[in-house]
Amino acid sequence: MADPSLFVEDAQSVSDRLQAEALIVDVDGFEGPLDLLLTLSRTQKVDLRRISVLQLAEQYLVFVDRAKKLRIELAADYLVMAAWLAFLKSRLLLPPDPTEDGPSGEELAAHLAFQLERLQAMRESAARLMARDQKGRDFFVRGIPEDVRRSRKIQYSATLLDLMQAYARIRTRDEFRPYAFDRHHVFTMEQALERMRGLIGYAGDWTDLQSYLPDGWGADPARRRSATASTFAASLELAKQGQIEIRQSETFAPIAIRRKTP
Amino acid sequence: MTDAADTEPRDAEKSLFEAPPMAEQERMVEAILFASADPVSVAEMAARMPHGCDPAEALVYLRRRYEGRGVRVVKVGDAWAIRTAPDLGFLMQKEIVETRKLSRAAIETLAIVAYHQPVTRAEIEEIRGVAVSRGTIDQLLELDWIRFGRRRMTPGRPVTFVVTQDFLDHFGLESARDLPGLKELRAAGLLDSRPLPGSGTPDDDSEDQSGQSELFED
Amino acid sequence: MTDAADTEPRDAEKSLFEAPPMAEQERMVEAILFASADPVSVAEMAARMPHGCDPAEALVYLRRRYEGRGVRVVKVGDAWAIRTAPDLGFLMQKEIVETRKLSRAAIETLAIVAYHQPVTRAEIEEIRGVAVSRGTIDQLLELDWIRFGRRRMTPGRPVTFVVTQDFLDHFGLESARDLPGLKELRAAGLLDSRPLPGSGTPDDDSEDQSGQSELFED
Repeated sequence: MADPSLFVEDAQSVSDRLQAEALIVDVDGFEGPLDLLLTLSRTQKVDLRRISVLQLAEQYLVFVDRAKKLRIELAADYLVMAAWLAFLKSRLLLPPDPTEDGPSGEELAAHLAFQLERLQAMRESAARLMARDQKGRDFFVRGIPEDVRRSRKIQYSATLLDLMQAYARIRTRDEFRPYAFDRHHVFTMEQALERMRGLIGYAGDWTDLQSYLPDGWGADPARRRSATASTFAASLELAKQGQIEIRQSETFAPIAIRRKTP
Repeated sequence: MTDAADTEPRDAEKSLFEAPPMAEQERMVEAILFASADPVSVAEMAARMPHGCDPAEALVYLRRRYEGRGVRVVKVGDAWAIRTAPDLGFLMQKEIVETRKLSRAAIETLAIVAYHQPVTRAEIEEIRGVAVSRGTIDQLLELDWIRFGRRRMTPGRPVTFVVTQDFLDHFGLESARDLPGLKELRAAGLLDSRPLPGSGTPDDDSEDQSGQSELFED
Repeated sequence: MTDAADTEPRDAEKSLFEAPPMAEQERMVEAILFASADPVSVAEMAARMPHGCDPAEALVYLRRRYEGRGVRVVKVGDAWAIRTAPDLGFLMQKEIVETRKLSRAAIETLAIVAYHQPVTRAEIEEIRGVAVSRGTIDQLLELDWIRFGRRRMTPGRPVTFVVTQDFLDHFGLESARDLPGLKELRAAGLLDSRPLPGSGTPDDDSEDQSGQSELFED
């Protein structure tokens, strides 16, 4: 593709010339300007830390120039790098202008050298990594793994009390629902008395008076107040009649009642 | 076969391709058995190991080495494999125990079955006042707390549900008849949430009461 | 369990909660590690072993026991695994799974993530000097060798990449600290993030410099 005669005047040595030629032929093989710069830097045959960035910039610019002459279309990033290196070159060659801001040519050059050294280091590290013993190639995992059975055990918790409460809930709902809908928010003492009479037969032990409130009267504050008052009044009436005993351990403590044993 | 015929070159070969020491062969067998996806026959081991190796002998040592360990070298047909020691099988199980509260629908359905058994689905729905989902029944069946009873001898011959022995065990009951307060509730014609008199021990009563007051709150 | 219950209640309790002897725990860890193709964390071992076991201690013994054998007990991140000894890889030709060949871009990107983690895509591109194609990152994510790390607290809150336990397992590394040549690279300043002079904000970079350097501090 490239005619070597074109480069004779520029080439510093046969090997350089051959390399430059190879570079142009392989331009698609480079992974961008930094990769190309790293390859060019090898011609200097020195430690990357001691590389001459000026020389490298010149090599790169020559490369781009040749590519143009050969009408090889370079990607935009190669041209951007060329422009930047031309700027760097001028900075490096001209004496520093004290009026000018920004980093010095040396600082920029040092940074480029750092970038090249870092890329080179990463490439070597990648190679060392891939050279390690690898799973499935050099060392192996268990060939017959045993499945760990993931038995998800769901325990449902339900107690006898849950069961009884559930049943009581169903039955009381049936019996007291009509009251909740038919009456207003007043639970009369007559109603309470009637209700208590039916129940105290079972109240053998101290029972919180609150538990005598009819179902459906506990949630709404107004209804609860009414039911509490009437139930309390009814319990007083029953105590007066000698049917029950009332107990309250201290002020505002729960009031408990139980059937009076004859 | 051919090398058995002429012994001379065999000796020469022997020195060139001397088999590795037995300890090394044992390592090789160990690695092969560990990594192979299937049990490996002695012939196959020999084919994979360097010339002159005796995997059968190496196996004897390896097998002995693993005696009493967490894994064992076992024979599978005419091949060999490494397997977990049978007494440690329980380690291959990761149990995730989740405790969940039984849904309200489930506990209510269960209560109805317990109190009214044998009971049909239609009857459960009548008592609860809402339809009983298939999932609820399935869950209780799966928990082994209810089971199918005899079919009711009514039109359609619906299946009935009864509670199981597991149910009784779980709730600490001798029989469903022992359900606290069932008899009393019936006798009083009052199936509501009062403390159930005379049911169980006095201790139970006090427990009931704490529960009962909760009933009014929800 | 049942025979323990027969003895004095205190003894029963003791035997129930007392951990098995260390030799037995070692067997258990051995069985668990043998059974799994993937590394198992100490926490998971503890969860599967009886109450009171100390798998970390058992591992010390087990690791020693397998020194020089055909298989080895290796540490992978905070988990453990049994792997064949690398010098015996030649026996396992049959088990080799042909893996997709990684592109040079993918290999370099992987190395950059490993050595510079957590690292953003922009940083990878800066180091390589070219754009990182979507496919490269995807391939490494798919292999489960890299994963997303925490977002960087810089403008745009870019995502970062870090290597995974699978990566460590694949390359036989105990931790990312054991990457070959890591200390030298760090000492040479080649893992620092240095912006182009006169560009970038120095504040961002101080954060960038965490990363692998963090690994040395904890």
